[in-house]
Amino acid sequence: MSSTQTTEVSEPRVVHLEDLKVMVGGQGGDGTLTVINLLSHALKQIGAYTYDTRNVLSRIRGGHADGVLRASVRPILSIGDGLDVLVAFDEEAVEVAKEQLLDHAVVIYDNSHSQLKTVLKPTVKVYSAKFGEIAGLELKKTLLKNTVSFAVLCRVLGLADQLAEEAINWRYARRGGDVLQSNLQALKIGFRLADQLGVKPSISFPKTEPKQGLIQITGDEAVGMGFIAGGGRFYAGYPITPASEILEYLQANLPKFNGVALQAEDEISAINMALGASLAGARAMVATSGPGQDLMTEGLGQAGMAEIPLVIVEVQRAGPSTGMPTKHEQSDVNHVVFAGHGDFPRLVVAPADASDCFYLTVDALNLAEKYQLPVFILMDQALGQNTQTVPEFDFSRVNIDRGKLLTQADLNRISVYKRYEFTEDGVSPRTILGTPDGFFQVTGNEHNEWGFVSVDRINRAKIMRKRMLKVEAAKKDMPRGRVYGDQDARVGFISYGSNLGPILEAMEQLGKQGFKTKFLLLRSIYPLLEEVQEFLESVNTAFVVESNLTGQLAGLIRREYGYADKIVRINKYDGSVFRPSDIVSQTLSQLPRNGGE
Amino acid sequence: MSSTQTTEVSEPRVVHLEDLKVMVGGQGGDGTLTVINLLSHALKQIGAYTYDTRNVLSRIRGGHADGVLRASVRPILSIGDGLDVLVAFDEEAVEVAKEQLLDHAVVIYDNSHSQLKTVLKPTVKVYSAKFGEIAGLELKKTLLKNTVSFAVLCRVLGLADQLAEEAINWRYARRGGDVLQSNLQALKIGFRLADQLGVKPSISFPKTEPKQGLIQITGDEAVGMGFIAGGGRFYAGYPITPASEILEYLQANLPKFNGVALQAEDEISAINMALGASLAGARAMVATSGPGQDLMTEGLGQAGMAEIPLVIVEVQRAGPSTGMPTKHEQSDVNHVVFAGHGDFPRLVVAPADASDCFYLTVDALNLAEKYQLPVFILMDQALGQNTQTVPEFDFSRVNIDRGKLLTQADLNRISVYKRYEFTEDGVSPRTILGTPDGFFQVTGNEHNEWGFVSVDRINRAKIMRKRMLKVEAAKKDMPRGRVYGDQDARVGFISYGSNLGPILEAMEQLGKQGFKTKFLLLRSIYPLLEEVQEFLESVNTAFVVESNLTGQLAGLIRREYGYADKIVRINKYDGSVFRPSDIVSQTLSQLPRNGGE
Amino acid sequence: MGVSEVPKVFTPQTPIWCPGCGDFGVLAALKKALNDLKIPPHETILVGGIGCSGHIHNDLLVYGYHSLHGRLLPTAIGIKLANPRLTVIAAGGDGDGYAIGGNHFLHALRRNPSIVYLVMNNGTYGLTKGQPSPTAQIGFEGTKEIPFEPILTALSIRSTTFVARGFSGNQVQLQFLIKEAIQHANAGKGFAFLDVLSPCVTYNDTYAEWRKSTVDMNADKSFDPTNRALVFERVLNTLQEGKIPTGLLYKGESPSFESMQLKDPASPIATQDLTPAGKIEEFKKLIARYR
Amino acid sequence: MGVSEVPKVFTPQTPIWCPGCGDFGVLAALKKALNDLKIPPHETILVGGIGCSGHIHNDLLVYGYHSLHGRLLPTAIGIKLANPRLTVIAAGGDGDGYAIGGNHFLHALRRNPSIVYLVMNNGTYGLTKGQPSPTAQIGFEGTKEIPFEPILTALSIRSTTFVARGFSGNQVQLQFLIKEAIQHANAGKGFAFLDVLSPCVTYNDTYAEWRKSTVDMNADKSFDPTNRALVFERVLNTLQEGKIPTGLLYKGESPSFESMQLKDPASPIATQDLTPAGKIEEFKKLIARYR
Ligand SMILES: Cc1ncc(C[n+]2csc(CCOP(=O)(O)OP(=O)(O)O)c2C)c(N)n1
Ligand SMILES: Cc1ncc(C[n+]2csc(CCOP(=O)(O)OP(=O)(O)O)c2C)c(N)n1
Ligand code: SF4
Ligand code: SF4
Ligand SMILES: [Mg+2]
Ligand SMILES: [Mg+2]
Repeated sequence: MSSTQTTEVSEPRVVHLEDLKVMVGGQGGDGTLTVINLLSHALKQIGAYTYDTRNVLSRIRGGHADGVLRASVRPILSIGDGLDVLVAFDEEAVEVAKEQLLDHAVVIYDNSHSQLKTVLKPTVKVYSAKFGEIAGLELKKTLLKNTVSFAVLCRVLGLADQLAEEAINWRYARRGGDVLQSNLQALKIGFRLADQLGVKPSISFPKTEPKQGLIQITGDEAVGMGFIAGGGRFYAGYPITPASEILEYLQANLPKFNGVALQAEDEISAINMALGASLAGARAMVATSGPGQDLMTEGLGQAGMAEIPLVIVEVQRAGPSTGMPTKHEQSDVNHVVFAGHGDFPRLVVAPADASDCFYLTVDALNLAEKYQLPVFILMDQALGQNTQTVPEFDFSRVNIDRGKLLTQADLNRISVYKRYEFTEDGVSPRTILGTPDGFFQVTGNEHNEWGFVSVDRINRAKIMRKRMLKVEAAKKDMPRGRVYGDQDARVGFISYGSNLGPILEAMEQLGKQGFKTKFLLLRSIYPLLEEVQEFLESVNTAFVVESNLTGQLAGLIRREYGYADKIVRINKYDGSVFRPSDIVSQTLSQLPRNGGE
Repeated sequence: MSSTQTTEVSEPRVVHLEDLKVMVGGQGGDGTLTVINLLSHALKQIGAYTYDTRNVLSRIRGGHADGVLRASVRPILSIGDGLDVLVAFDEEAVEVAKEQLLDHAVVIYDNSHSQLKTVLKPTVKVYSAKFGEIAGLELKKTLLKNTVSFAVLCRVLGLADQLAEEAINWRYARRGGDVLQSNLQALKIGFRLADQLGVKPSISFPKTEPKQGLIQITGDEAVGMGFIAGGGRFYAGYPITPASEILEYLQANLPKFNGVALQAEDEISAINMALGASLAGARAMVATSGPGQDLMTEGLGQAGMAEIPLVIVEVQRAGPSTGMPTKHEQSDVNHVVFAGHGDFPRLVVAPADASDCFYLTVDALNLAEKYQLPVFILMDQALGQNTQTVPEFDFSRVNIDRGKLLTQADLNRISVYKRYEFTEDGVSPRTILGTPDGFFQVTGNEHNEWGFVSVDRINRAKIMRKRMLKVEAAKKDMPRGRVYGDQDARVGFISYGSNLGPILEAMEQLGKQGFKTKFLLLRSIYPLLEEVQEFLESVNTAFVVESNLTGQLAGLIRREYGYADKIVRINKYDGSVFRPSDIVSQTLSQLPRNGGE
Repeated sequence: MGVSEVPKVFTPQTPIWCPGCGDFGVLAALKKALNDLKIPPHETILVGGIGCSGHIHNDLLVYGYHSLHGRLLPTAIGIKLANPRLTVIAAGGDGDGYAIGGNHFLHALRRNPSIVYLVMNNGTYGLTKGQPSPTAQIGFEGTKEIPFEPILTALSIRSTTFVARGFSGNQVQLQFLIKEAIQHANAGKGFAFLDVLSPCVTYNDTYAEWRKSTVDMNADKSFDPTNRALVFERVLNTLQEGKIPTGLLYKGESPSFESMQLKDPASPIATQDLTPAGKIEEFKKLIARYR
Repeated sequence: MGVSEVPKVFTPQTPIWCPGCGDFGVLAALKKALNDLKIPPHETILVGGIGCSGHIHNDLLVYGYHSLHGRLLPTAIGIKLANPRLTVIAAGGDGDGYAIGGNHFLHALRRNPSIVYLVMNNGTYGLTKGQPSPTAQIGFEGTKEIPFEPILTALSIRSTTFVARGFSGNQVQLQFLIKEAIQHANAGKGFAFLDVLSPCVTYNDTYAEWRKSTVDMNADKSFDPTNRALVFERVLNTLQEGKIPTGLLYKGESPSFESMQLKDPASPIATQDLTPAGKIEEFKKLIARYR
């Protein structure tokens, strides 16, 4: 058939990889992410750990879009460097991927629109066919080219046809007969094309039994699940990339637990609804990204001043302003730590992988109620939207601590109940609406212990200190950071969030080049804990790695602990995640002459 | 007449003061601030420099309210310590003032409701009469008690009756006949009561010719005037204490200059209206306080990202949240410097007195257009609302620099016009709407030089740097700080805004006690300038003085320059301004053993 | 409350309002209505806005919350959804509700949550010293904008179920309206919107004017408060005659927000047992699709 | 534009919309209207919202501004006041305008600035992948809220002067309406509000449905677009019959915002000479009362 063609390459030998990187690229709406999703499922069945990222535009159809899937025999949290396979629905995708293609790479190219013109290394094998045109002709749906190409991809990787079929079933079974059937047919067409193209397995990944107790999940979904497990029952949001998935997850699942997830008219409404629900006694949360967070600033201060427990998820995207909605960045540290007029208490935790997303959400709910303040869960686009393989969450580890929440029985035992009573740790006993003897006045105006407006100077100074005391008190409960690498290395990294994976891999590469390093992964961003000082004391050079231009985390650390002479910044702010190689090269180029020793 | 009474004090001798402090206190609605205003005008006529503060509740009538007026033969910017005269409309006012009354103090007390019960030092002279009752009986308007008491006050201070009358005329002439007449009558009643009470001048202030070229004005009004002089023609606001006066000033005066000052439906609308007007070519400004600033956060980022010139006045009040709307604080430094997601350029200038308010507003307008970004004018309640005596503004010093604003003539000379062209200093040429060849696309999305949405990685990194470059470039134009005191002192103060006055007086007092000090008054808060480092280098101890709990400015300085070992914080956060004595005592108690040397 | 002599909880405050302020009448009528209807105080939450009016929650022995300026409705909705058993009353000013809070007003009308919304409408921003609000008459403090008429806008939302206007100078009518509103909301019928003309004697003393211009639409027996289009027309015409329509102006039916959103309104979210112990199996089902 | 071959300024972009998106029809009609009316491009500013629809400003050679989500109206009003000579067209989505931007919509209707407001109404949030907007029909993506009807709400504001609805599938009518809207605004008559049914073929393909359910109210000669109450009733009834009223639905008179706010609308703020030199005497008058 003239629509298929294969470039001749000398040896048809199979490359065995324990670490496989596949990109699928095309135009928005081509279904590139679907192919990633299907392959990811199939690879999990043969025992792989997977991780994927998306690179899409803020438009629904058209414009370059791609996804990268990495599979490994070890847990991974980065897309790594280089590409082994590329599925390209157009020339642009090949252009985008070109630089990353490894010598042994295989390219599967849809030439429905045009023959491939890009010149690739001669060692790269290319299979071309009119996937889209054929799907359009045979199935009346050009879009099924994604499933067609998936079939060819599976053959290139030597995956059993049955595994591919299973992936299709897994994904489309719920969608009903028609969709499932046409996708199964598309798969068959794909296999036929692969035969016609003479596709031989040229890249193979070790096949083992699927590992038990692992799940593939995004950070956003993990937060949603953590919220439900942690007793969260009221969620209000407003659609925004890359946090909408939390709204969607909770709209689908919270009702099962008799909870509610609302789409408000805007973010201001969302946060105030959540404040109301929290006041009534529900564990409440909102989630948003930068622009929505701006609008929530006033509500944040209200939670701080009125001492209303609230969890706020901030999934950072590339700012400022509308910025690049679908792109990765970590440039809202300053905002979550400092936004809002006046001094008020808040906490900021930062999960680094999907497990953290689950468990730290539970922690955040507890912290919010225990210390009666707003708690941020600071995430980033890559953490929120990328799918990764992590151990199944252990629900038996979930513990709910509502802090000083008085029931009527508790109230019977005391003679006076003041909502804002002065206490040693700054935390006053709280009641929920409807408690017969628990009447309160809660307000964002300055107030006395009863909650009545007060501008008395002595009261003011005292109650300001009371509120801030809670940040100190909370330190003991804040999630500790994790230290990786060589304990006695004198070169260190400090970072958080989705940088975990790239940094660990960079450290491995640096290690191979003879550089000993260690790494403090922060999980409490505000307040910073003593661990930061200890770590800084223990190194000569600390690279603070973050996806932003101005070094916001580095600035925060300098503000709290000084050490300006030791702190060196590694920043990326082009909208893409760190690759291990970015960190290696920036480390080497910025390392003091003596190698940091 | 039995309604008047005078406590007997031994000597009727006159105390001569070159520095006079008068408090007028009562319930909200008693017109205490009116008495302050009248006296302030009268004292100006005899050559005094005046300064006043208000202490009112966030309610319209009732609750304690007072004003303090200070008059001096020298320029002053603080209420100082102690009180020479108290006019009290109720017992509570006496209670509030009691501690501050100096030995020679005179109290004028309205006993319409009750006889004075508070026990005062025996040296304090008290004149009591039923000012309110009498005004009610004779003029059918109890509220005229304020003018009645003003007459007695003038007699106590030995001010000519004619001076008092002139003050009444000055204040009420515009208000029309009735109001003016009844106040003049009230004044007469007051003189009569003073006679009956046997009031003798017991405190005197040097009488000279009124000093020419001085005005009494608040910071808010000075900003309004600076805006008009600096070519500002579009203002949008929403009422909020203590910034409403700017809206009111501009609504009254901007139309005279063919400009417009709007009251929007909220602060979000206000800032977006201003962005629109600026885009069209008008010099535009908004003003607000903490809660409104929270809501303007997203608009702020838009100005930064889309590079739209905008001036934002932030008159800080006691936060967080609704807080204490009428009270003083300086706790929004973190917010103005760091709020908003993503990294974008902004500038923050901080005037310290009414002159600064005028001139720095002009500067801010120039900076905003020259660097095409949002510029904050950071004020505080005391600076915004207190009336002070400053030299008349020199309009001939006003210079308007619109930066790279291309006219059609300019456009005729170039072949391509790109709104976001890359340039050396990061500033791209700008056009205003309606220019025949000046078409642009302006957007808060990331964009290329044309202003079209772009997520190209190379462009992204480059244009992020371009925008931030402007902050560096602007340093040369930012208002410099001022250094006061002893050049070679090793103990220094760093502060800004209305703390200028109290610190200067504290330094004088410290000087008398043998402590040499100096003081860097910051007028650029962001970016901080090299002057900060130089100053820190030159001292052993730097007290950072600010009205907030957490030391926000101190934190900012540590973040930029380190010196954690030298920086000591002096904070006040009870809603009242610093008095010189607060600073003296905190300095002495925190000064290292060796006196900071 | 407990039996102790010394109160166990806060003692309501004396209002901060100027003598003669219309809000005193609103407070009085509200107290009367709550008493007459025997609403349990501890199951009542009064959400105040920011403004003179917004301080009302301090003056009653019920649960009180002082929300952000303009945000009382989302807060009240959050409360109602978390615990539909509560009597939820939002009360604030016209600046609060129709200026900065206008969007929440629109969407609350549309969603129809079963809460009472009392607006103390004085045509001005009292607490910030008398600027014109969206309902200010043209010319007041130099305003040049046509006043907003919340009644018409409420009628324009097809899911409104209770639209009324009272006058703080007419206690009998006001008490009746507040009672009706509370009963409407507490029966789960939806959003009870009650605009109350409440003069600001300090900055915009409209007592005399409003005494003259208010008309009780319910006095006319031909007035049918269930015909939306007709009510719209009558209200519009009355306004055009320079009169202000008051009374229970519209009553309709539409599902309440909480009945639509909650799986089991009878079992409040807020009082659920959250311990994970008994739910582990259910939780595990969440995991299944990620395996 | 200049005479050079290479364009001196930006070249309009190809729309980012999905093939078949209703917004193409809106863009086409807008282009036609601007051309037919010979509006000078450089005196025209198109303010886009945030959403698929909001990208429209990239696709024409006029001045373009991409505002914040929901904030296109305040921006457009700021522009108009600064320079009333400009043709100011705000164009965005229904999420942008009726959800997050609802308050600005209300107050723009009330203030009546002479700008055109085009809403590309598709009942969904296209750009964030298909969540229900306030105008979504019940059941769409699980929504349980009664849809917002902007036409009724616009009618409820007594100072509205131009209320219309088009359908991107009816080019003839849409071109007519856009032209009318631009002429209304450019004659300084006030706010020209035009809701355009513009299907989102990807998430909420309502083409077929809307082709059936739209009715051109102007086709009925008895329809009088100047009687507010009657229009309200007719629109309400039409909706209750399951039909969607389109056409020029209301036209009235009320002073425009810029005519009320500006001292001299003929001399735009934006193009004033700001040099202080000639104004020193006037400035000094400001000082007088502070002496
Ligand atoms: C975000 C924000 N902006 C402005 C204010 C200042 N503010 C306090 S009360 C008020 C208006 C009050 O008017 P209204 O709601 O009519 O209440 P009233 O005092 O008339 O009862 C304003 C603008 C604020 N508290 N928060
Ligand atoms: C403050 C803020 N919140 C949320 C978003 C995310 N967002 C972008 S477009 C959009 C909705 C778009 O819907 P609509 O206005 O109807 O436009 P359409 O795409 O349907 O044309 C949202 C919620 C944002 N940009 N800013
Ligand atoms: S200012 Fe007006 S609204 Fe406020 S309390 Fe006084 S009378 Fe009432
Ligand atoms: S997603 Fe919908 S609204 Fe957006 S471009 Fe596609 S069809 Fe149009
Ligand atoms: Mg009001
Ligand atoms: Mg839409």
